[in-house]
Amino acid sequence: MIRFSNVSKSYDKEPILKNLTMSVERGELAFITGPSGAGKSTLLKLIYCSERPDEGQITVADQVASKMKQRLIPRYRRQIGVVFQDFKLLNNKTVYDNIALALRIHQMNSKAIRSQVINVLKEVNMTHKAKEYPPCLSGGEQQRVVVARAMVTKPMILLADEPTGNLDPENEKSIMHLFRQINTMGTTVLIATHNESLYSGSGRRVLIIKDKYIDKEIMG
Amino acid sequence: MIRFSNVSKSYDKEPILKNLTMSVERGELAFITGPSGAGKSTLLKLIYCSERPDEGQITVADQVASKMKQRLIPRYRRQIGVVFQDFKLLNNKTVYDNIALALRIHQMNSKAIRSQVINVLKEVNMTHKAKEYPPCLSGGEQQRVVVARAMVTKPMILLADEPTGNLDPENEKSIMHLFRQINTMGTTVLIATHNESLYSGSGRRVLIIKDKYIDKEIMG
Amino acid sequence: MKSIPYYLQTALKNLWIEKWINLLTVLSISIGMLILCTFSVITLNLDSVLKQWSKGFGMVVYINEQASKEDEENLKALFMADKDFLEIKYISKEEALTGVRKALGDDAIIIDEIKENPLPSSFELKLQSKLLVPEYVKSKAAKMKQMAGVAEVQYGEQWLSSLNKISETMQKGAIVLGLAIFIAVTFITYSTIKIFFHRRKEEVETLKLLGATKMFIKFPYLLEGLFIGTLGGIISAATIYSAYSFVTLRIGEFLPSLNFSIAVLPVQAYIIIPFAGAFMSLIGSYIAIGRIKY
Amino acid sequence: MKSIPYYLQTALKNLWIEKWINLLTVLSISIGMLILCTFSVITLNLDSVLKQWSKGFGMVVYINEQASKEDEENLKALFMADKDFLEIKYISKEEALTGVRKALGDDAIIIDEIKENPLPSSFELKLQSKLLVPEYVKSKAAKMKQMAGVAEVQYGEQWLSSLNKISETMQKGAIVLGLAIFIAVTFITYSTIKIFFHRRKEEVETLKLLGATKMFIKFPYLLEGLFIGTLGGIISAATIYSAYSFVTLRIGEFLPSLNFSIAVLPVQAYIIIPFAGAFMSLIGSYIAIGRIKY
Ligand SMILES: Nc1ncnc2c1ncn2[C@@H]1O[C@H](COP(=O)(O)OP(=O)(O)OP(=O)(O)O)[C@@H](O)[C@H]1O
Ligand SMILES: Nc1ncnc2c1ncn2[C@@H]1O[C@H](COP(=O)(O)OP(=O)(O)OP(=O)(O)O)[C@@H](O)[C@H]1O
Ligand SMILES: [Mg+2]
Ligand SMILES: [Mg+2]
Repeated sequence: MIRFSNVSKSYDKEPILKNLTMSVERGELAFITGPSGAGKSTLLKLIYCSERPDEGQITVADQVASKMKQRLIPRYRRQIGVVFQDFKLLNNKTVYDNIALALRIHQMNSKAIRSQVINVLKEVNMTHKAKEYPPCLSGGEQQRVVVARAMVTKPMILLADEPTGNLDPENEKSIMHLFRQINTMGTTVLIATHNESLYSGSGRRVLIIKDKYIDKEIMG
Repeated sequence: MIRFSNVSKSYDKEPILKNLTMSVERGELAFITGPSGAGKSTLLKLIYCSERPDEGQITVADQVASKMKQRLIPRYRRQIGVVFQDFKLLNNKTVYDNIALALRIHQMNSKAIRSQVINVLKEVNMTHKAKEYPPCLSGGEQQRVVVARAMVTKPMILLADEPTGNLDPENEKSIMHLFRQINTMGTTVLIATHNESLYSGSGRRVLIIKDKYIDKEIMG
Repeated sequence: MKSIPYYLQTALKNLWIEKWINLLTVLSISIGMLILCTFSVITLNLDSVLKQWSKGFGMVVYINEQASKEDEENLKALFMADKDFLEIKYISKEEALTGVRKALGDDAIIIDEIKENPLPSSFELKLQSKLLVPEYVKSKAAKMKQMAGVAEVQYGEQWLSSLNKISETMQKGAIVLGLAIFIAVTFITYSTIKIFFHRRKEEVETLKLLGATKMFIKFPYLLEGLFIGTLGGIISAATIYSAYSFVTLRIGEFLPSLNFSIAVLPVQAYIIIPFAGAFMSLIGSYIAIGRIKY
Repeated sequence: MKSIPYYLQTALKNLWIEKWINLLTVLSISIGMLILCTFSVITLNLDSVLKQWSKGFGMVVYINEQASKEDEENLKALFMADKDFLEIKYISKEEALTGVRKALGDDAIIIDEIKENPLPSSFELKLQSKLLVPEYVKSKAAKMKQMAGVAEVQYGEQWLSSLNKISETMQKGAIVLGLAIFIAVTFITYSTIKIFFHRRKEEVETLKLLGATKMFIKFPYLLEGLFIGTLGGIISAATIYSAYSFVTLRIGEFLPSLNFSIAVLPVQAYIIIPFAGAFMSLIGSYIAIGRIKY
């Protein structure tokens, strides 16, 4: 589903990833970990075409992401749900509208949008805050809204960048449960995190970035 | 040092804290924990006068924070260093300038600023990114800059809101080490977190918010 | 197509959320358009003043002392048939003398002293204003001098050429100034909208990351610009209308003697102005959003 | 005090970081000031045109047919002593006839027919322009009529009163229009700066949380506004200077006959304009930052 072959990426000549090769299979749920600044977010950005690799090839669902044409990017991105590390919520829209926006971009009609949003809000346990604006939410509440927005479109691939950094153990567990659920329904899930408790004992593949490439792979 | 007596706070008639009483002694290092949306950030905001309580009294270093006059707030805040949950870094200033800004607000001269900033950057392991702008930093790197900015002024009180949410275990340890260090030098430290690994085994007081007040207190 | 209600809703919501800034923008735009319209009114009036002036321009054909009544009738018929002339006026010897008497005012006493009226009879001819080109008038005069019974043909040669120069300069000046003001106004609109959209950078960034198409991103902003521009246009049209009524009233009151004729702004203008505002800020918005790059 | 280098540095850095937006702001402001200055120049010129006109205003004192040469000398001496008059010109009977002859142009043939010159000799007096008030001129004329040897005193009564009305209306109009434009320009400046600062909301918020005083927060913005306004002023002063030179040149070239005297903008104006710009946007910035509440 996701395949990196010899991918290198540098910012201002400072190499971040070098000759990175890895793959995530269709229907898999995998983790990426590594110290702060290792390049986890960069790796995810390469997948959703927010950054381009300097070298190497990236294929995602049989599409060559590393050479994606400008005009094809919107449609390509609609296949991918992303939980951004810095949330990227729109401050002038309510929680409801922030999530609905993702479905509007998918050209879904208002009635369908309504039921979908209500469902997903229930799943992340945020129904009571549907009409609030993001600046009025706690850190953890914002994070749950972002998770909801990434899931609501039922994407083929779900990328989650540190999705539980602001969450208490209970919410963490329930979000991880959601990820597993969506995974069993066919979505390929890739989670970047340094939170060992997320992957330890999960029985899933954990890719570890070290020295600018995937140094080793363990079973969580 | 910090004393809440029967403090209540609500947003739009929605009560968040109710009859909360607690205190942190001079020179203590304590934790606050509780589920997402429990009111940890709100409690810290009440301390640094970013929010006002509806009822009750808050005294901080013999000053009545809950009734602080507008014109006294800047000086009051300069006694407190804050690691904000949402970072609040200025995107148009470099890492160096973001940290230096805190000292400039303290009217320190440029020479002294220089050496202090260089020192603190070393301590949070961010010297190599001194000239970068925040949008070019990884989540964890940004968080370390915020910690540096909060510490650099050698404040009387240090408030840290989820200071390790984006950090790998290694960086987490080193930041906690810094907090203990600054604490032994006399600074009162209060850390809001849901990361059990931060406080478990620390031997410090952990205040747990539940049902809108400090339900119980455990030893970490 | 499904998204149109969403676009509208988003545009309206954004307008409302940032209502003060939007009001500032609307007012900036309407001030800009006001300046443009004021300039247009002034130009229109300059033109009408020039037209008034040139209406006064005539050629005078003096009749030979020896010419018969028949010659005069012939000449009149010829001039009547010529489409170049707007007005033809015959002035007899006696009328000429009365004219001089009037012109002299107090000095008219000298006329009482003359023995015989030495003034010739004449035709005063008014040329169509579009024909008031020095070369044309000159050749026309030369041709007429050849006619039977004509003693002399006079026209304000110098005055005509300076009138021409004035009108040319005015036209050039009007074009240059008008263009300058138009650019200025478009620029103000553009810059206001640009600053306005700059603030939405993050929003656009997020929409892009969520997979929105260019159209999806741009449409609400364009609608917003359209609305702001139209409102700006309406406000300036209303202001112009009131200012115009006020000025016309005042001039009529203060200077009835001048009988100043301010060119009336045609009713259509009040419809065109809001459309122009809409058009300008649509263009402005479009440029201001700029190219969206993924 | 220690923070002044920091303020300056921050202001300059911000100016540089947002250079395009700042350029837009500078240009908006300079366009606004340009409009204000253009208006001032036009007003100045209207005034000088009016002055030119009123220079032409004279009183004519006709001498009695029976008056002796001595009477005339006496009158001349009296007029010379009177400080109300700027110019005194004696016109003899012969000069008067020559004048009429000139005025009649082609019709002058009638003068050849007269037996005797019936025109009186006269004095043409020019009043100081500040005395051109209908009431004053009227009483002056009545007084002069009582003098020995004076047959009649004439002055353009109607013309004088309409001149007065025109100048009054123009002054009123200038004040109203000037005020309107001033408000418009200040408003544009304010709104541009307001939008500008709105974008910095987050930055101000963070500074407040870090314990910065109001002064510490505001100072760099005020400096920025000061700089932008000054630059805007300099640009508009430079533009006005070039436009002015260009127009003066052109009018001299196209219409030498008009001898149009455009009021020269005093050199000080070019120094005042940047200061005015600085002042206006300092005020604008100050209002735009608004009250800072902790
Ligand atoms: N736009 C950019 N320009 C320059 N350097 C960048 C940019 N984005 C990221 N970097 C640098 O690339 C490195 C990797 O960043 P990345 O965000 O991928 O790290 P990460 O593994 O996600 O870290 P964290 O766990 O802290 O989020 C960091 O050192 C960061 O400073
Ligand atoms: N400005 C505000 N207006 C309205 N409600 C608010 C506002 N700020 C916070 N809240 C609400 O108050 C509650 C407590 O928020 P707070 O940020 O204190 O939680 P927290 O304990 O810090 O949670 P987290 O661990 O997720 O950061 C939340 O439910 C939040 O939605
Ligand atoms: Mg990251
Ligand atoms: Mg919080």
